[in-house]
Amino acid sequence: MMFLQVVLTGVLVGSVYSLVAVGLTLVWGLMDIINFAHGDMMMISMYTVFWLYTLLKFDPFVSLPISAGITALLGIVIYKLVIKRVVNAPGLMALLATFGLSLFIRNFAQFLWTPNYRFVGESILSGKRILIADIVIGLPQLIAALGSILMTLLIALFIKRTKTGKAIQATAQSRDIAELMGVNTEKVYAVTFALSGICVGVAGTLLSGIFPVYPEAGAMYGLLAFVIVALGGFGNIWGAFYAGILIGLTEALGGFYLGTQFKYALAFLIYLLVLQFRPKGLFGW
Amino acid sequence: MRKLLVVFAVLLAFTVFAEEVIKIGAIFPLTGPAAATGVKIKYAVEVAQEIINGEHPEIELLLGKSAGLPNLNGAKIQFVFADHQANPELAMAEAERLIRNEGVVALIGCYHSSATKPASQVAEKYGIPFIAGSSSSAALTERGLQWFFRIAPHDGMETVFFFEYLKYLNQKYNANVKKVAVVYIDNEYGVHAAQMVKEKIKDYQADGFSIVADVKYPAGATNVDIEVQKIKGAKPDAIFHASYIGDMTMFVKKYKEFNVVPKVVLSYCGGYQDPQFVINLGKDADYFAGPNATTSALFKKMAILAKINEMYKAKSGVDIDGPTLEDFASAIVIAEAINLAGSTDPQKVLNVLKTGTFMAPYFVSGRIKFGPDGQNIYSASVMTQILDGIYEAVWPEQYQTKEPVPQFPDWNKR
Amino acid sequence: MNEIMKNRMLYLIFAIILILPFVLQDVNFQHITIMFLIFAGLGEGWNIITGFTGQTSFGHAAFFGIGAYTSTIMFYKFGISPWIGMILGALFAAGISAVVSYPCFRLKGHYFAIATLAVAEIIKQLFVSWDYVEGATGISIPVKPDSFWMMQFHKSKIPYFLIAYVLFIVATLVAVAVEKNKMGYYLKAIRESHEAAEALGINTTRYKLYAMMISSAVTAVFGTLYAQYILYIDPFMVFGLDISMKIVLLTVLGGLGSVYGPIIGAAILIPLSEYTRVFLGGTGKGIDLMIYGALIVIVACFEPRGVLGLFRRTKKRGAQYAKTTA
Amino acid sequence: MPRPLLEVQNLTMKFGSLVANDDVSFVVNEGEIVSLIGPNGAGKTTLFNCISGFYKPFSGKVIFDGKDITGKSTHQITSMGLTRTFQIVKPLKDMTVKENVLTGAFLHANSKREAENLTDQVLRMTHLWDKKDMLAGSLTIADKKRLEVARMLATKPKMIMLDEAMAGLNKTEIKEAMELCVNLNKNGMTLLIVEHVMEAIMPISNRVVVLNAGRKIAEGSPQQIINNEEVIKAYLGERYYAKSRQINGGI
Repeated sequence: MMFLQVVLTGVLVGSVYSLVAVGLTLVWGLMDIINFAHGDMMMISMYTVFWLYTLLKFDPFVSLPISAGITALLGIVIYKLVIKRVVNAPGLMALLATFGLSLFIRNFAQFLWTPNYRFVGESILSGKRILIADIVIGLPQLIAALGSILMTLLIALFIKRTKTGKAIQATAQSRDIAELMGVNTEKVYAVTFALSGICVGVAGTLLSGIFPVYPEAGAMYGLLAFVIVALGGFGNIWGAFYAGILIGLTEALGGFYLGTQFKYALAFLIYLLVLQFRPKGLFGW
Repeated sequence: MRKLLVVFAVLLAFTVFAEEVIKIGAIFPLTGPAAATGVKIKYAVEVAQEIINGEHPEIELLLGKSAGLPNLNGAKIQFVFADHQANPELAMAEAERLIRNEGVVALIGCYHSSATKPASQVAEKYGIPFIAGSSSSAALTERGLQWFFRIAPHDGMETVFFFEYLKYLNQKYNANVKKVAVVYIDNEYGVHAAQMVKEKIKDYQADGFSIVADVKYPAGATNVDIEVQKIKGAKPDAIFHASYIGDMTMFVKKYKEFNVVPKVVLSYCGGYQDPQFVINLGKDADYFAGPNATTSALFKKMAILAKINEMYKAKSGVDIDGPTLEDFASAIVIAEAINLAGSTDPQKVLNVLKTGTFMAPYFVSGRIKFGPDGQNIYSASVMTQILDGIYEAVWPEQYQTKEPVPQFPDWNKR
Repeated sequence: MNEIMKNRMLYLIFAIILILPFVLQDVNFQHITIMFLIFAGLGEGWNIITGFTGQTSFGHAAFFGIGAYTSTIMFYKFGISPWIGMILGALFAAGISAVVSYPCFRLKGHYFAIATLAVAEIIKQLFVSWDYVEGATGISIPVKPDSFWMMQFHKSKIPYFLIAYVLFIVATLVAVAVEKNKMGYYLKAIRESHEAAEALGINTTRYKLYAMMISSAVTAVFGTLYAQYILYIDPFMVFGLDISMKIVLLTVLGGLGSVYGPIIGAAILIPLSEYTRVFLGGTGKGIDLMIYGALIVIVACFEPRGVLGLFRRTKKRGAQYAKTTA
Repeated sequence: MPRPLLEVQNLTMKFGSLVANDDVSFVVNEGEIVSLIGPNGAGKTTLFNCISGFYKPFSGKVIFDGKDITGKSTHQITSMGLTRTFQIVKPLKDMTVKENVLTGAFLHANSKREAENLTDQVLRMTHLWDKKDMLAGSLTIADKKRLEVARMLATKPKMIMLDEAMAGLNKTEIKEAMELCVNLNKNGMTLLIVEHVMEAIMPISNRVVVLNAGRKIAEGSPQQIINNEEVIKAYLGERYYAKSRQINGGI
């Protein structure tokens, strides 16, 4: 029973990781840019939900389109102002830029909203849970997990089925060829950043009921997302999805049976082990 | 014309007092993961500065009545703030800079014990007093430093306080608390607290106490689901928590979700003491308990504390809490020591700190006196429990504002 | 001829740095100079594996920490001189780096970078949980009377400065020596194309391993100095991602793959972070880090080849100007 | 009796179920120029990769200079004196032309000075001397190909393998490349050339090996190959006749 509960927890936690990672893998796979500010975009989404809740009494689920919209916009702004200028820069310059950006966003949040830890107190879901025999499933977690899966599915469909999605795929394969075929790659990049923003926007909203809102809230999620994206294979949406679940499970099972202090170390270890057998990630070729 | 006179007077005042400003360094985590607490402490120290420098006869502190330090011709105190970002390297660098460049005559800080360690070593090197308000690691006062003092009870004292409280509950309310779980963050603060529990429990095994779970979680955790399931599996009567406000809040939410119902939850000086805990959790915060240097419930009983809190609340928007009050005390004590010494000569100030007893009417203990190791021998804490959203003082009995509730009710019966 | 000219430039930089703390006796300035030397030296070390060899490491804090802990444990537990600890720490770091990076070298590009990050985080967690090294509690290095042999100086910062200075020069010259010899060409060939390097008869795995070992040994040496200078270490401080990233940032900012890069980068980044904190950090509003972050973004956006790129461009422009006017 | 320098024996290479090379055998003798031709996808580059150690063949053997080099790593094979160029050039972009060649020269040089001397020699021989301080990334495609050869020569090989070294070059450039090959050969170098530009290599090759769909379908002198019906069907076609006549006539 306990085992099942632990596995379930791992899957629920992992599916939220997945969504954060899916947003990151889009950008990473397409532009070969490590976005250090990814977790911080999520933090902005959490604050959006928090303020809509505090000032206007919006339920987080009502705020979802707004917060996702704001992070999508933020993604575009980040692309237009910063990423565009460094996307062709040599070496690790793009990384430097996003790192600076992350530092800026975090401290800007502290400047505007103080460093206090805040919570979205009440939502229609808070405190609700499902009991199956001895197994507890928190409704906010369940919704967060389902929302993540749905969102991943939508993104995957978007990439596969729509014209813009195909343009994104083409650009990821080869920017030059895509341009020759008449793809406006700048637009594709901007759209990808917006998509990435929507992912973290939704993830932040879903998390705001169960995770404190504070300027550093995105830090650990951002770090884990790096590992998950690499574990799944850069640019691979479903790879990121399954890798997220795998990391969630590792964290839960490893944490439960070996000691909770090791849970992130174990996630990193899984990455190293898997990459010994699949040097380009679980789903990378 | 009158305006002009006022301006003139102010200018005059400035020129007169300009050279009589005594600088004291205050190093706290003003950015980074612990910035929330650091900024609150900064407000409290600013309140202390106002009380010392302004005329506040309503606050019956030694330095409240007069403007400035009376024994130094009304010299003003200025706290020079520095940020260590929870990084010991920066704490060390800032301590040295404050001493050498800003010319501070004493230091207070640093909240994080890991930052206090190197910073106080710098103070020791330069022969300048260092008073830690809220850093609670027992190791700090075990280093044999001459110039280091600490106001807060250290985690060893807190642990004893916990067991004594549990004994009290068992005796008076027949609470039958025996099995203890220790839940702590994997850093200096948490690990040290847990070590103290493992050490002190030896003295209390005769009373039937035992440790049934030892749950250490990584700093910056994204969730605490697994931790809570481990705790649930161990079925403890009491949980000792060493957690910061963010993690603590997540734990409470998960206790509710997984229906973990211990009898008592006691928290080391950290997240529980932050009033944000009640703001974030509302009713779910009820029945949690922990030692605290102050509580809003005590404001009714302690007029001075209420007045200090008024000033503090005007700045921060929340009531003053324990760690913050302890750092406030460090600011007041160092100013009083300088005043009593009648000079900023470090040796004289040190003598006052080593021998003197300081009135601290804002603490329930009422005074502060440092032992030979620099530790305040009067524990300033009371056991508090959140009842109806208010931190009530529940033990020792003489400070009681309400009786403790020795048994958590079921989560759905709140 | 060109090489001698270049080295002359380097010696000029060395000379300028040497006089700085004697001219400006301000203790905070001295501290900043020491931190500058430590981080410039770390950048030189990191540059060997990432700048020259093209294997991005986000985990150099691991070797920094190993250096810091080796000497500290030996001093704290057995009273052995940190100088000996420094050498042993460098050897340990080289050995451990060889063991952990050998399997990682199969990974390419970002997969390797994330692997180094993972290794560093795992090592950090091991130290946090390791009671013998005091775990999360950290170690306060006992204060001893001033002694060169025990690497402790309390009367003045100048001795620390001089040690940092010498180590920095050693690190820089190691980097120069690597760059100017066969090894440097081999490493750069590996960076440019793995396959072409193999086709040129270069044992890529072996040379990457050499580069990693030299790089981590240099890093560990500065770890020891850092520990002795701060007199306190804990795993979060020396194994943290912050340290790894700081090294990455300053080298990239200065100019990746050049001996001058880390020096320029550290000369900009270290004073910038220290002075913004000193002047604005006390406000508690995060303004200092906001400005710091924004400046990094601006440099990255407008000088994508690093500050060194700017120098090179102006030099070229100057040369062109000279040509057209001549 | 010429001494065989490179022997490929029954080499088979598979990627999953795809057979890229199927039981290929041939010999290159010391001092020869041998061409390896075949239509796109015939498995020429795969064969090159198997010989030069980038791939480990599925079965079969590669013998170089009397030693079995099957499954040895590329750098070992290069140090033994067998080296190659790449179809898609791989210049060390951020290094100068001189540094590119110098990197190769270190292989058998005992000192930096010795390596530098060798580099100068090679640069002059390949007509890259004037461009020695340019960044390799900024060269024209013809110069990049030349640089590939120069870098390789600096490793002092006994035998070199050129992978489509003339593709994408104009007529003059092709001519220069041909001359370089012939010159090298005159100085005792053995060459194995993969090439599409028939006009260029037919006149200079001693022998030609033809691959189609992974199998060797013919081997012989250029004249034999030109007249081999299977080869004509598989690959050359009518067009070649006309063209080769023209060129031969031209020379």
